[in-house]
Amino acid sequence: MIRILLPLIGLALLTVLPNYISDYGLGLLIGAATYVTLASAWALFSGQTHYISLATVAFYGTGAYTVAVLNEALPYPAVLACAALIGGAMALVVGLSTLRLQGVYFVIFSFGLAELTRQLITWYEVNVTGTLGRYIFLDITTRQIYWQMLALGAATLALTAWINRSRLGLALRVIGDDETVAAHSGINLARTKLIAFVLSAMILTLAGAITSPRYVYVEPAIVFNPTVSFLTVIMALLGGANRLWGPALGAVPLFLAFEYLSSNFPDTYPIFLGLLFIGVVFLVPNGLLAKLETLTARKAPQTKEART
Amino acid sequence: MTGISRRAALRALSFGVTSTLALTAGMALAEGDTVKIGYAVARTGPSATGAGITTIPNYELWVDSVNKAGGLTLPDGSKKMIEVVEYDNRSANQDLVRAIERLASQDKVDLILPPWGTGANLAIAPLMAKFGYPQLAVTAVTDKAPEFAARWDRSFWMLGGGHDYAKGLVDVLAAARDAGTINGKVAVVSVADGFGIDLINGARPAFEEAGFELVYDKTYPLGTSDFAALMSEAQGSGADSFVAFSYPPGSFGMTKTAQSMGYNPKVFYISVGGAFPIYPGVADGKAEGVMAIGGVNADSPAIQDYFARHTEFTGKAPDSWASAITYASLEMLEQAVERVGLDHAALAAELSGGTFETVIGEVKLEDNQLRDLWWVGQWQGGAFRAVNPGDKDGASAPVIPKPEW
Amino acid sequence: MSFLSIKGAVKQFGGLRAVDGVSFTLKKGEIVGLLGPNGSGKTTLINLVSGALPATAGEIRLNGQRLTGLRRDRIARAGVARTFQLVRILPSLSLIENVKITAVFGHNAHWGRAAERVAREALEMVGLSDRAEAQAGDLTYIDQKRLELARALAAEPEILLLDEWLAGLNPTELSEGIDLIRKLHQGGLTILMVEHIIDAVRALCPRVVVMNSGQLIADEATDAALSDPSVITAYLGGEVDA
Amino acid sequence: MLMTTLILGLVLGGTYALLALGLTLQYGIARIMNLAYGELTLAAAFLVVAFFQGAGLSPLLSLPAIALAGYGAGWLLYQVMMRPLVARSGGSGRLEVDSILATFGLLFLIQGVLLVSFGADFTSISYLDRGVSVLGVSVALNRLIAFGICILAGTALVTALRTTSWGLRMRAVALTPGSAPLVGIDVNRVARQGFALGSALAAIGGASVSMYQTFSATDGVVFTMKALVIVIMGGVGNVPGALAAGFALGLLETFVATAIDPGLTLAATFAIFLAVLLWRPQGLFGARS
Repeated sequence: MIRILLPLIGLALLTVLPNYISDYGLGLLIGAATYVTLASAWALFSGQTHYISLATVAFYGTGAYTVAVLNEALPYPAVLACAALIGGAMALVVGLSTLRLQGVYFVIFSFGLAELTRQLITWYEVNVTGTLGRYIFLDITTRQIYWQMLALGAATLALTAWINRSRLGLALRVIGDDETVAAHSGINLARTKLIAFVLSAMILTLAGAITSPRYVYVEPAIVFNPTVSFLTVIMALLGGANRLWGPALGAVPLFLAFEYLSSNFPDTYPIFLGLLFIGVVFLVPNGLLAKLETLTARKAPQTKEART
Repeated sequence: MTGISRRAALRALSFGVTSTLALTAGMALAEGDTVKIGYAVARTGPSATGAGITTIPNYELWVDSVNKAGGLTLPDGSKKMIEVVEYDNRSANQDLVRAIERLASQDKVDLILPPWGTGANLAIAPLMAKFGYPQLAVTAVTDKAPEFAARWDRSFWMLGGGHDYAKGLVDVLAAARDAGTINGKVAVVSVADGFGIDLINGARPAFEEAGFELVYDKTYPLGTSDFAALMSEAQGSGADSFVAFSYPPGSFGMTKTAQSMGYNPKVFYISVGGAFPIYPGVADGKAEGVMAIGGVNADSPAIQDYFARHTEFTGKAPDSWASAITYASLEMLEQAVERVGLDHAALAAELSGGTFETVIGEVKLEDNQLRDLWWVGQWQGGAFRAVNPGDKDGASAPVIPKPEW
Repeated sequence: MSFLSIKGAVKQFGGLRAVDGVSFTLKKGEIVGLLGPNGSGKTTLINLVSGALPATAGEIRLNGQRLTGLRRDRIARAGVARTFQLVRILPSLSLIENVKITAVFGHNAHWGRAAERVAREALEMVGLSDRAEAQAGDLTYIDQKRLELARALAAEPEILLLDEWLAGLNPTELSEGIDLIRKLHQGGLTILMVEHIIDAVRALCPRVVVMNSGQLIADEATDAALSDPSVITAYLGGEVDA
Repeated sequence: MLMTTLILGLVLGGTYALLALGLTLQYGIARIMNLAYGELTLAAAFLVVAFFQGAGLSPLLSLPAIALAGYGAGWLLYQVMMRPLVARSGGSGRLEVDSILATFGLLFLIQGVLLVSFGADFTSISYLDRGVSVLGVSVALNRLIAFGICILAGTALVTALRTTSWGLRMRAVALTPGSAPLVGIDVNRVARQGFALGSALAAIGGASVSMYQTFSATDGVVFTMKALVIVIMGGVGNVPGALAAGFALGLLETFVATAIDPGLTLAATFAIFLAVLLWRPQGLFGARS
């Protein structure tokens, strides 16, 4: 019971928090909520299956672009629904063709996908619509953006929790460990991966759509910023991508660290960022949660003995 | 607190580029004795290059000059030193928006200077309006400036729109064609992003109206590094005029490619980067006659003095397009503060209605926009001189055809 | 009435015919040894049955249902369970989870309590039930083999394919292993086992099929086959290790 | 017209291939997917420009020194940063993830150092950029030189890998890092050499880029992406493949720019890259596994 109650209380507190903080505090909350959502949604697919996707921004940017294109034509909820559907459809097409790629090939493919999406949208806008750069003028307050993102983040975590307990979650974990065993155990590899990929992509797309009113101006070069993909990956891995709370646990401190570094060391910020990454890889290779577990497990060394 | 000494040590790592923040933060000035000015410009990421050329050096130069003169003068004649709060927006709008919120609500700075780039200025406009800060958007080229100025009444748009630059260029070319110097054919390439598209969309109807024929009209993606194919097509098109609505990497690349392949159009026009001080070096000393976007009145003593001070302070000359205007916007701010103080509403009203003495001459905004701008410049005798509008005070006559490379 | 029928199975790798027109059948509840020297195509044949490789030609049916052309997971759900020559466990999952997956996704697709029960029974069967919650990555080799067998059993399969499951065990473990397989057979399970350990084959399988160079060279009672000159030549000619 | 496309495409392809040679060695032999590859290239380019502008040293003269420095830097990087990761992974797939993340950190680190030391400006020098007529098509001399360096480095590398015992060891490690120790090969040493040699080639690539292209401290990822595309197309670790793929890409881009639409050059690059990944993940010129 406590496992459900505690997050609900936390969610309630986070919902009313904007009443007590400055605009900057709210900005920080939005940023943190966005990255918690992105990292969790990324981990929904990549965390269990170990398919490291760098396509996060392909979906995120598509979401922002969808809002930019449709915000004057459709009511806002319909725009969001469209964004989710477009993201899902894109993931379906991509997933059908690519989810058999393994290891580094998938990594590079997903990165190329983000670039291709950006190039194609640019070309389309230039040659077909003749406009590049679109405006989003919506009457949505910063708080509403925050609440939407909070809701999306909470929904992502709830969905992940549910998936983890479902057949889908078990199937994903088996796929992450050994696809051959998975197939011979009766798991439909393509369908399982595709479902998770599409779900994850829909959330990523929605996240891009929800934050987009904050930018006002949308251009492919702005919304398809590859850093978003990289940050998402490192955040999820820092916390532990195969655990429910891992990505969130990685996203919040990293987000705050970036914020601190870029405001206090605007010149040397990338240097510290680089060192931070390298530090994560060397010091917490399995994520913070796993690190915490090994630290606590040292008191009870029985698991060590069973190792050969 | 060990935190402070570590911070100081880390900051010492950032040798030199700026130290305004460290410098002023160290000053033991009581609250209220300083004017806090904040900005969040790109230090890293794709926008860092543009910001590092046009925006940041001018901010630093201005703060330095004001503080050396004893600080900003207020209406009562008292002076207050400027204290800078600076963040890196990492070339990402989500970070930029948050940094502005931080400056406004956390640091409670007195004034906020705008970031570099059209998209960035648009992204912060609603926030600046919400918090009431005047926004002197300089590095934003947009045809929608009138619309934006009306939407956010404390925003000021100071670099014109794509149509203006396109029209200025067409005027120059039309005059040359009417004089029989060049033929009626134009080869034009444009970079596929908001800026390039704005310009080409303005240029197509303007060229058509002036009776030019666009014999080659292509768009290339941002990030293109090889222009050999593009330039050889343009060369083969039979046009006397080559026009590129380009960004610096493209402007430089096309210049070099044209030189190496011996492409000598009578008019060679490039956009951003053409007015950069490094351009003559890029063109291997053969920049003479190259046209580009922007320009300054190179004979004006105020501009010459500004160039000298900029060179002395930052170690390099400013670009001859948006730099001087950026600096002028800061002078406007300085003079407006002297007249009406730091109250945002009064400041905005003064900026909107007042007349200011700046490095680019006397400035008075029309409908919150700076319209008295140079659209086309040309390298002449080692300096980048404004050639259009030709009737504006200080304009040089364009040299067409351009001498061969 | 044949339960598993293999008819003219062919697997071609480039110029090599790893399985070359093999046909035989198994009756329900039968246990049959699949013998042959290294490289004779035994594992390839197992892979054809379980769908790991698509057959170039031929037809494989289980209980009348055509398996050839089906995906691996469909074949698994049709009731074919297998172990691997090189043991494959899922190191980041616990023992019970390792076993549960076939109960969940396999032949009978249980979920919840039922899946848990089937998995526990399978673990019980191989003697690992006391360590159900341990991580599979921490197991010894023999326990990993047991776990793999338990996973195959939890599928509640129609037919079990064992690929040298007894290899690498010490004499005590071997006799335990033989007892375990015998128990499964006595419980009515149909088993096709690739095996090199002749004593184990004698002890368990009344009938063997023997392959050499991709072709079936014998399909007869175990004692007869092991004294069949062609089988002996194949082994002596091809076999390097014992 | 066809001739122009062909020659311009080949020259462009040569510069691309040169960029990719080092990466294919690093990934093929050391198994490190080096996302900071472009930053290494850039660092070399900045150094060449600094020598040129500061000391008047011609890029072609500073090139050997830069290559040597690149080798040293790569050696050190491998020893300090990659080796522990390789040791930790014990040959499992996690090295891929680890190296991607670690070199991503390295990317930022180098970029930060470049920004602090050289500023955010566009850098561009004029060096040998007069035109040379090749079969009637005017080509910039500096690009032609880069093309020459590529051919030289490429053939030298291919020959060394094919004919020397050093090359044999390299190929053995590239093919089966697991069994190479069985025949007495010190895998760590070979991998280190491969990585260092890759870095040296990155430096050479950077030095030639500095002669003909405008660049800034934030451009590294562009080079990495280009190199990656070529490496994948040519088959990972396949040196002749990378050369061929580089040329193919140069021809493709030039063809698309002249015959179809310059706006689609980059899209075409990525499209063909994705197509290769999907239909021939072992590369256009790799053997089917």
